[in-house]
Amino acid sequence: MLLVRRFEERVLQLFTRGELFGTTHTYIGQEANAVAVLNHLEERDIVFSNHRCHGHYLVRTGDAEGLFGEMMGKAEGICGGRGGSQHLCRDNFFSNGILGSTAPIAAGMTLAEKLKGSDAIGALFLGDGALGEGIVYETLNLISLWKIPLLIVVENNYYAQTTPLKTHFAGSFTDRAKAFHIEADEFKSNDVEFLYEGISDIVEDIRRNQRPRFLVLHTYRLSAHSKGDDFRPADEIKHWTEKDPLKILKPRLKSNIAESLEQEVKRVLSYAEEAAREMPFPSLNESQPQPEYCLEMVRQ
Amino acid sequence: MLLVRRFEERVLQLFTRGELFGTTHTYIGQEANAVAVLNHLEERDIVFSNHRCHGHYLVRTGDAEGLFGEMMGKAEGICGGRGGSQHLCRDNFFSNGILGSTAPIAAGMTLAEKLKGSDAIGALFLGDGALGEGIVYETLNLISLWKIPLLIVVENNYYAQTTPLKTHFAGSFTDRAKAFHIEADEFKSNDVEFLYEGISDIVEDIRRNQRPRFLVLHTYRLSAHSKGDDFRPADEIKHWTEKDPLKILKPRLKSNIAESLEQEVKRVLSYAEEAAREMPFPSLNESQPQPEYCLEMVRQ
Amino acid sequence: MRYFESLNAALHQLMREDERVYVMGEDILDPYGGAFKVTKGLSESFPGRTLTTPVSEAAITGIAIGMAMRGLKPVLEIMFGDFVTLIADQLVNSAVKFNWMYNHQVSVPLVIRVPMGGRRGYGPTHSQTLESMFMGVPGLKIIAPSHYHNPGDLLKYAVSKNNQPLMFIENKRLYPQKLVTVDSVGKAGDFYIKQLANGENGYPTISLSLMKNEPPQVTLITYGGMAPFAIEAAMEVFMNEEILVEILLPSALKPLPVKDILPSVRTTGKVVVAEEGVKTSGWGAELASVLNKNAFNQLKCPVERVGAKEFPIPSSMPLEKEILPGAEDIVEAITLLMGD
Amino acid sequence: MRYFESLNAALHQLMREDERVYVMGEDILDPYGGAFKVTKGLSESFPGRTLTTPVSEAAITGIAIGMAMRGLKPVLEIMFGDFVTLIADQLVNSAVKFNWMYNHQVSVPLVIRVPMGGRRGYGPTHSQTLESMFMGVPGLKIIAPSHYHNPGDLLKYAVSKNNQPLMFIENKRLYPQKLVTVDSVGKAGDFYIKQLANGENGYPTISLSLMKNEPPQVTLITYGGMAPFAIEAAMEVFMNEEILVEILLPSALKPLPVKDILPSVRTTGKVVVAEEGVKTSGWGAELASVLNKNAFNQLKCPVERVGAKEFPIPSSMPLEKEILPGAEDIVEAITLLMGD
Ligand SMILES: Cc1ncc(C[n+]2csc(CCOP(=O)(O)OP(=O)(O)O)c2C)c(N)n1
Ligand SMILES: Cc1ncc(C[n+]2csc(CCOP(=O)(O)OP(=O)(O)O)c2C)c(N)n1
Ligand SMILES: [Mg+2]
Ligand SMILES: [Mg+2]
Repeated sequence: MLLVRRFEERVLQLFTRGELFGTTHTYIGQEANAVAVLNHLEERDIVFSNHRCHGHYLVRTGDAEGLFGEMMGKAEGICGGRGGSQHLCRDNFFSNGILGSTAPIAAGMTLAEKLKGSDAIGALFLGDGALGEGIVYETLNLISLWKIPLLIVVENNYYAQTTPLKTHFAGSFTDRAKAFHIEADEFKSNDVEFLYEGISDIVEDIRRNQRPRFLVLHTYRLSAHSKGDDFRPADEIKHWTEKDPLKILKPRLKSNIAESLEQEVKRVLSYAEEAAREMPFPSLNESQPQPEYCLEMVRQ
Repeated sequence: MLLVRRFEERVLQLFTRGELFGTTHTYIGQEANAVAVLNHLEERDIVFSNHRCHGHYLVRTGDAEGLFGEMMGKAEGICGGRGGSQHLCRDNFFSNGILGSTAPIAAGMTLAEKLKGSDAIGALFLGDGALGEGIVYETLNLISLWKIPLLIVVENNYYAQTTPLKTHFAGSFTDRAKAFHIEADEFKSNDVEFLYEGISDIVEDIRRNQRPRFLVLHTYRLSAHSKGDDFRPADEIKHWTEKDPLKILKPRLKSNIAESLEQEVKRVLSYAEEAAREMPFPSLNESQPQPEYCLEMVRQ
Repeated sequence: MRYFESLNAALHQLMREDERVYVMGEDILDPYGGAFKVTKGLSESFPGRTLTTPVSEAAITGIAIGMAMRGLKPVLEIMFGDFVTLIADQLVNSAVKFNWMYNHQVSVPLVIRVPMGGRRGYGPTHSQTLESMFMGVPGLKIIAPSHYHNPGDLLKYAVSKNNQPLMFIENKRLYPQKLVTVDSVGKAGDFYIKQLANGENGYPTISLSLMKNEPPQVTLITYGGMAPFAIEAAMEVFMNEEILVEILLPSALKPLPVKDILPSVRTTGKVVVAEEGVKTSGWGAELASVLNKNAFNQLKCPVERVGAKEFPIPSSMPLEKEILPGAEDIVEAITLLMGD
Repeated sequence: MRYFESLNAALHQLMREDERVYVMGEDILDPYGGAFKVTKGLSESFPGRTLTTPVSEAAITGIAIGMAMRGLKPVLEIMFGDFVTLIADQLVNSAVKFNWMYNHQVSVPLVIRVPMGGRRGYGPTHSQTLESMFMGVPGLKIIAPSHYHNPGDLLKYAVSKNNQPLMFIENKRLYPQKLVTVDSVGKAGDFYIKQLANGENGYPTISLSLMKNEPPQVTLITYGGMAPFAIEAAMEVFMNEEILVEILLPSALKPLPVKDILPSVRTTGKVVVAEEGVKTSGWGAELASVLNKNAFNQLKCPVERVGAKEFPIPSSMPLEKEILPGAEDIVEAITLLMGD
């Protein structure tokens, strides 16, 4: 959790210094979700994340170096610099930048595992905004009908980009899943230990009973949507700053442990950042010949 | 209701005789729905129908001649023969052949009327199968958020083409709307008078309170999906034949009235069919010059 | 054997021989067996691997993509080609991108079967020829056999030898057509048949000529459902005006089999490109541009393109006939070229 | 005035002058004012007619279609052009068909604004140039102003004078660019500027030349976000090799303004067509085919097409630069032509 937070803080600095390409969406404030969910999963399980994927990725893989490299557009980044911040892939971890489009794909991967007789399950992360996309409901119907062991995690941070929940969302989160006969739960907490406990049975049930579940985690992002401006009310942000998951956790750690964790994370991240900085940039020639399907012939 | 039934029976005969183009989806068995819903609407209200639209169209307009002409591909058909069976438009009546795609369009037309200060409402017909399309849920969210006075009528005939409901549909019809905070009702009856009564308040509420409603009508089609084979169990069809809406209504009519209705419908339809047969075929030159956007110039 | 039977037999064989093959789509179960019967019998023989789906084109495409990413070989039927608009995002922003964007960590061997085309009176939303929308999508293959090809063989090749998203176009009017068989002297009907790029990449181009040793005067390039009209037109201009046409029927639309096409074009210098889809920015636009570039000095006159007029496809058959290209349009184009 | 400011001012004026105009899209409300600030201030001035929407591209397009059918004039923003895949069905199977298919009983005067293009490092799903997918869609207009046009004027024309679905392409890299103004002798920078088809159809083509009275040797046709690279390339070949290029910047992609283009092509006989999108089946494919047909005798060598290589658009800038076409690619194409 600390690693994610400190990573993201560096990312914002690197952007300011112009060392990163494109854009980014930081996970600051939502870290408890990734930790609580992903620590219940096995290596063989599939995780499909979204545009706000750094936290999910780091909790899953710990690979800060690869992610720094990817965001710096380097050949040794996770995807050779091709994907950038929101298009990641490593082992069983994936993310993509088209909201909602990931839902059936995650379902299909999970279904394939089920059909092959593996007991791997899938986890799909969506935001409240992504629930605006119709394909999510097509997928709910299908995973319910076909009993696909997929956990859909909706991280409701009360905003889709700049649009408040009540402006873009009608009705109830959990009812949207229950209408398809998918069991749905929700938690409103940034207490990682509490969440971890609560989610345990859900993941267990998915694996054991080979059926989908829907999990809504109400939370808040403490930084801007991407790098840019943040127009949310100051007192709202303040209210949630009190509930910062790190703040909740910290008092439970012995102070010297907290301190040494900070030091270790700092060391790891400094190293990773530096290593990424040293990586070469990719080039097309090295990376792949122009593919077969570009057949326009050379001039005579 | 009788007009619709006898029209469709003729349509099936005309297909057998090769007088019609393309394909068709008859409404036989579902007629009570169209009658019960559409008789509550005003002329200014908007109706958006689907592939199974003949019944809706005839109840709305009585225009058998135009529909025959359209299905025969004639220049004086409803849309000049361009649309054919499933792409109709006249006054405030519309249909289109892409399942679900009609939902936001009907919502947008209805919204426009609301924004213009008219008190027209909209009615959208969907089948159970069309609820597989994600765009329906995007629309549910929007009509709820924006309080669009649209009545969504789901005609559940327990099949999407050849696929039984339980193979393509998980969960509950009404819950799918309620999850978006849209009030939802359902009726399972082919008794047109009973339905007409039941729907009255719903339409009234939509118009008065300018909000959407969702109405599920469970019914059955007594003919094949289109012209082709019908693989449904014989006893299932038999069961529903007993509930044929015409059979339910007939005993309530004096027998001489029933008989004279039959005669009148026969006369009307014979006339309409013959008139359609006499119509000319369309041709491109008459109908429209090649549009401006085809600009490839003539050869020098 | 008919076109649809060839495809059906191929699916049976694929499923029999490779248990990673899954066939998916709307209404594909027996006894119905799919809107065009291509999937008939599969659900009886392979019930667990024949998945009939809800009416959710986008999501079932996504599910098939996911399955392909995990080592299965899904073959997805989109009931009518007009609905490819609904799967455009899954195709363009996911399926074709993943292999390269994820730096080759995954591949997506997905075959999507798409019945395209009009001339059945189905009207504006069930008659289109939309493959040209996807001709410019990097990472996608597009294959469209005619009845001079063996569609089943091509489908088998596509499913078993292919490692990327592939759109397999089947023209609806070809389904009931008998496959053309070549006799002992290499003829089918009046035409000598040659197979170009013989299996080189599994998607051969077929060449048809009325004379064996005489050089053709015009090259007519077309594909899929236009093949019967090409035959008709070639016969007509030969009978009436003794113009000798070589017909080329590529089965691959993307990548364009330029190597199969250039020799004939360089011989004749006169080219007609015909397609059922709209002419503007169609398949023929790319082809004409490529020929302009690669056979500039041999072209004696502009490449003539034949295609649909820019209208929706109407239901009324006489009107549809005016809008979709037919043999007369090809004849007219050939005659125009010969005037030069 | 900058490109995005011109569009923004146009929207303000449109909404002020016609209360049928509605502006819709994701995250368009103030103070944010839209992802690229084109809608800034609208929600403060016209709160009831500035509709921010859920993340539902397909449905909001449908809603806008419905509004247009009932006499309103919706202007819809799709936040990133990459998401046009999500609205493809609404566009292709509804919006563009209704007028003709319903026998002219309705019309759909819908303007969809679409920011396209890369070079910002946004990566594979936020950088594409996808308009060529829609070049062959009957009934659709596609407009794409450069900063040599007045994008605001074009948008105003599109909204107020147009009666059919129209895709309005805005290249993201142009947003911060200053609009080019022409001085008293008709020059902007080093170039003489002429406006072709002067307002004839409201979507003019701009011609740029380094010399006023000397005939150009090469015609370079491009649009939108490629304009700056065209300028750079034209300067370079002139400085280094004294090659005189006429640059043509159509603002209409569909229909192609063939009449604006032919005179220059017939003069030079040497043509480069450049676009940011993928070359295969791109805008240039149609254009090259049309030129092949309409200027066959004047073309001295093949039309050279410049476009993106067939890959997804990577996030890494150096890699993106290799894939997207730039000034060097245009220079190379010009040099090649001059070698003929
Ligand atoms: C299909 C699609 N539409 C729009 C966007 C642009 N976009 C990126 S993030 C975002 C808001 C997403 O909100 P939410 O799902 O709640 O996730 P959060 O950012 O709050 O974590 C939007 C609209 C996109 N990436 N994909
Ligand atoms: C987007 C789309 N997908 C598939 C089809 C083909 N199709 C036409 S009718 C139909 C079944 C529709 O079932 P339902 O909505 O229940 O209506 P019903 O036919 O039962 O009245 C299908 C799959 C279509 N027209 N549009
Ligand atoms: Mg959110
Ligand atoms: Mg049904």
